[in-house]
Amino acid sequence: MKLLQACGVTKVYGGLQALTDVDLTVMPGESVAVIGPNGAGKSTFLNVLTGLTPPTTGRVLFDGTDVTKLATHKRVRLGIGRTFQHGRLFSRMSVLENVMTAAETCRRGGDGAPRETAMRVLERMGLAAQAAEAVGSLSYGQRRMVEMCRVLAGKPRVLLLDEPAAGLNSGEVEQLVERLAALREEHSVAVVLIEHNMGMVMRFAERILVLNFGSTIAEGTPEEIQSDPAVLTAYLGEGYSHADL
Amino acid sequence: MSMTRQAFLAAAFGAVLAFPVLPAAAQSGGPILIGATVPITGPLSLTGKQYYNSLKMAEEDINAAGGISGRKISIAFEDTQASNSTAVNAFVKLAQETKPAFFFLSSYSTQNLAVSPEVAKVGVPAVYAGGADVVSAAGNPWMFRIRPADSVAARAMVLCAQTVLKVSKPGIIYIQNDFGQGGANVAVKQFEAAGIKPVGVEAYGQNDKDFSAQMLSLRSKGADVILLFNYPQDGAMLLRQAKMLGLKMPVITSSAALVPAAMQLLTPADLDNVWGVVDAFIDPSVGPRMKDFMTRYKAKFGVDADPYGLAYYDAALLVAEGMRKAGLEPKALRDWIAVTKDWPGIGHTFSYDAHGNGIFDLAIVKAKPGTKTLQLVQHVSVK
Amino acid sequence: MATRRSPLLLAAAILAVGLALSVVLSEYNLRLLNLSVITAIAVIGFNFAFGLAGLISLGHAAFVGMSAYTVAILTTATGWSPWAAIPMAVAGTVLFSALIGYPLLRLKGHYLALATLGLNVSFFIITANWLSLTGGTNGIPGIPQLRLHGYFISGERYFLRFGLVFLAAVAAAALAFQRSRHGRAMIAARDDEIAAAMSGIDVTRVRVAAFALSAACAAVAGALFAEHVRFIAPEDFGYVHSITYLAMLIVGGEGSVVGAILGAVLLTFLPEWLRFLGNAYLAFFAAMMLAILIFLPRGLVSLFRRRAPRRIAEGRS
Amino acid sequence: MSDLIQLFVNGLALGSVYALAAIGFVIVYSATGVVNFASGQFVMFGTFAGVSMLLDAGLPWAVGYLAVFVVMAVFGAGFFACLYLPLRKSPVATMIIGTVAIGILMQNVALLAFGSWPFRLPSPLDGLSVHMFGAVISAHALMVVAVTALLVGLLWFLLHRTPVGIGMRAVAQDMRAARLMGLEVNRLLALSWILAALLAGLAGLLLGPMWFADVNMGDPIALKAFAASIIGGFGSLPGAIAGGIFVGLTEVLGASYISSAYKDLIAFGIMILFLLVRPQGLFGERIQDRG
Repeated sequence: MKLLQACGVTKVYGGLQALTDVDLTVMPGESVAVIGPNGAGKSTFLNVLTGLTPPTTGRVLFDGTDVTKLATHKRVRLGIGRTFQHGRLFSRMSVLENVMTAAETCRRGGDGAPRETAMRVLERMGLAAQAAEAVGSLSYGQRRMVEMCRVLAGKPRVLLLDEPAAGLNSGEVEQLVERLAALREEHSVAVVLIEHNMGMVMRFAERILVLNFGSTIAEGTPEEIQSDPAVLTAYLGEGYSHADL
Repeated sequence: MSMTRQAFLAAAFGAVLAFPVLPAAAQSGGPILIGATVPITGPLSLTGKQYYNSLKMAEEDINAAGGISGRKISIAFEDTQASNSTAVNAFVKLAQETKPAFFFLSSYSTQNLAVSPEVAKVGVPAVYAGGADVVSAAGNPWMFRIRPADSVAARAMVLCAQTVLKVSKPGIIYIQNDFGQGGANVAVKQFEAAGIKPVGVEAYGQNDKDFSAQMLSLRSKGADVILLFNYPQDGAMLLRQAKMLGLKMPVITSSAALVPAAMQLLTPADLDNVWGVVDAFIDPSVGPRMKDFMTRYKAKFGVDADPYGLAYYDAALLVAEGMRKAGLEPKALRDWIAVTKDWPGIGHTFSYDAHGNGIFDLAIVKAKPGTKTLQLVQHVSVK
Repeated sequence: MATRRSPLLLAAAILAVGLALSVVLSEYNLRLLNLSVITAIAVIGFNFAFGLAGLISLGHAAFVGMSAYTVAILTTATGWSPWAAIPMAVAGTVLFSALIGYPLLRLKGHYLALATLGLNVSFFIITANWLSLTGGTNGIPGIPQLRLHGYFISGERYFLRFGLVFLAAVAAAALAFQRSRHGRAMIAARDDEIAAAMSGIDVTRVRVAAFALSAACAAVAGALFAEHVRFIAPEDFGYVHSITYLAMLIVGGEGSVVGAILGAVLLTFLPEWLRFLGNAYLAFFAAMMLAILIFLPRGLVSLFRRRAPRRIAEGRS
Repeated sequence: MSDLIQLFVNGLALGSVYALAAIGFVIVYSATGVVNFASGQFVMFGTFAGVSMLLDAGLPWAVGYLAVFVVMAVFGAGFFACLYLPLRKSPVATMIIGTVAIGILMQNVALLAFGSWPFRLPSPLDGLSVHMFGAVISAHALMVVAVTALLVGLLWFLLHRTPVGIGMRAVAQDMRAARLMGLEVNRLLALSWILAALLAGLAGLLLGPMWFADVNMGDPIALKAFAASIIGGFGSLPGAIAGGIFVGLTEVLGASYISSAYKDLIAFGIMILFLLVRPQGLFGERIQDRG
């Protein structure tokens, strides 16, 4: 049963080919990393998956239904969650209120009150103590964690993460990986990850998709990707060795 | 934010509000207080300044002549801006804090209309100079008009077209405000009553600067006269553009285009073939009182007086006489004004009817060829 | 649980302070207070659009006017009771705002500001020229008074007590709304449109809802205005009034119901207090407004906030 | 037919004045991101600077015009220092209200200084007019059209071919990057305000003789300038010109062929339509490109 599927996604901006015929299939509970040099089209790809950017051609399917024309907020309510590269928070709200927004819009039968849902997520991610604080007073790492909490409060079935480790110290990255692993295990949430931190990618991802200039140049397990010569030259350039990955 | 703070805040603000409650001025002893609401700021202040000046002058003149039975008068002014709401604020402030024995309201009909219920509530007589017929039609017994009503002026303009110029295909251009709309309506009805159908009626906005569309449209429809309902500045610009466009037919303009503020913007050529139907003919030839008023006004304020200034000066003298004869009691003063007949003002003879209209005559004027000096063609009385 | 009770406490505070003032103030100050109360209702409404959802609408006065004209026309031309005309006016205005909201609210920042400004100018032109319906620039005089239990609500004092009930109700409802999920959705849509969508919020719907709610309050204010002055003219609802509402909200403190009320009261009273300055009073008024913008960028409410104001991150549009 | 030509000529002259006002507005907007609601008052100040120098002080043309530009430059610099600098980090709406407040202040200061009396600013071309194709236009109005056309060229040259202009455009596009490149951002921003004030001064000098000058003339001009800059394309100089002329022609032709009472409704209706259907206007950049 495929959870999220992109079929032949192409995006053209003016004359610029941002994405060319990209395919991706994500199974429930799976973890996939999308890597590629800056400007490879990774974020654009997430934008297409979430409906922020309509694809020029191609389709996006979620849980078997075509969501290509569906508005972002409706996809979110179906279970597509996403974080942003630098984190996007509602600056005039407290931590708890930020997390509550998603809990409120994505309530399904059997859920508790949004406030309780939000508090549970915050506790789980270790931010319960900051619940009443204004988001402006948080550290960068905490802010990104609040964003993650907000996404989780929406009970996503697939989690699209745009460079979640950027700006985090190694301890924080470690924590993040553990928490994501736990999420996958307990709720079989699938994760699609854009990341430059190769250590994290290799440890966390079951499958890797490599984009360059908007096209897929390789797809496979971390081991396959690490030994793929096309990836090494295109992505890392000549002269890099395995050790850099 | 916690609640106690909100409550505190509200209370503090309330205290601030309560602060400007001033003890009302007493009306016994001291000078007799009179209130005047005048547009001193904003776009209406051009005309407002005229009667602000002339009321000041009347105050001095009345006091110099011994005041009212030995008591001096003092006029308190408040600004109405170009806003109905502010006009009411100004009126209520005066009514509550100054408690005047009499009011001068502004010369703008919508302000007069807005203030009218308040005047009735306070029960103190007042004069106003807004022209719209609806003001007097409301039947407020405390309000008296000191200028010809707009319908009277419009009928005079129609009479000028019919009897003086003997034309049969009039076109009308009016300013889009209470004065212009009302005047144009009356003029159309008046022409139709005489079996004449205006060839066209065109509007323009208060801030418009180009009138070629309106004028050329009337010319192409064959208008043999154009009636203009205007304010001062746009009136001057209309007259200039008519000459620029080479319009040959005569133009009959309402009072405002020939007030001094507008006249100084014009050349003698602009006034060629232009007939004015003005509230009052202001010229030394009218008589010594007019000459005296004109000279002193010019000397005092550096500008020439216009019919608005004159109307308020006359009204001030009328009221002073009323106060001398009938006293300060509002009802008595009101009744005295209401039955005034043939009171000789400088610009007009005041005779009030049941609706508080007192002026029914205007003057048709025309510039002496090659100059900007206006000459009387004839008086028109519309009753 | 102070949060739950505070709307009621705010309503109680408004009623208590207002009623106390209605006893002690002079007729002139009562009139100004009445204007403030009516304006405050409009500005609280504007706070939905601007303070919560970030929509810079410069057409708010047109909604006030639309409702005032509906009340005036229904009561004078067709002889409706004001009690029947007022709900009709509010409903009509809300419907209209929602209809134009859908196409209009795709615009943002100053584009929306200028589009709504154009709307307000258009409203003025129509009311000033549609003589048969609106009476043109002469306006509509003689709007009948409201009657309650056979008594007319006449005089500033009684009208104030009547208006205060509306203000208290609107303020309490606004505060409760602001703290509800719907209020949060509006704030979210303003703070970060994309993140809001990514939190499952239907940004377009939330914007239109904010716009319609703002129009609803404007309509209540417009109906009260018509019943208070009992004479309306196009000039009462020109675009300058829309700018004034925005100024009131910013001076009071955007995003705050109390700020909306403070701003409305201050900017109504301030020019009147300055009248003693004679011809220069409007210049002083403008200078004081500038000083508030520069030295109190979060508005008057920030004077009373203990906690450091939350940072408002808002770019140049 | 000659009526149509006449209407066209008048619409063009009217539109040129709107265009002049719109250019000042657009310069400020594209350089500083400020939607200047006092832009009409800027033009009013320009006209009254002309009234003081030419009518009150009786200076000869060249000296008088020069003096007006000096006054306006000082005014622009003062505006930058006293209003823009303290408020530059404020949200859009606060900035809008700030410019509204300064507009009220300017209007009332002018009222105190000059009173409500209208003035007619003289022009070196007074009394001359040109006849062509059965239409007539005053020589002054013709000059306004010519100056407007010339100005586009000059401004284009200034902004694209001179270091100062290129710097101003860099600041407009990305203030932080411009600062990193070592540009003196504040100086360039100040120059933008000065340039806008100078343009308003020129507009004021040019429209003074055509229209009469009074202290309340500002707001109606600003309204038309807004409509012009939106129709032309927000932030675009050629757009401001095209938009201004479009609004001028719409006003005159609309009054002639549709309805003189509702002619402004046509202009503002078109403005709203443009915002909805083509928000980038005739010449503007796509709005997504500008935050």
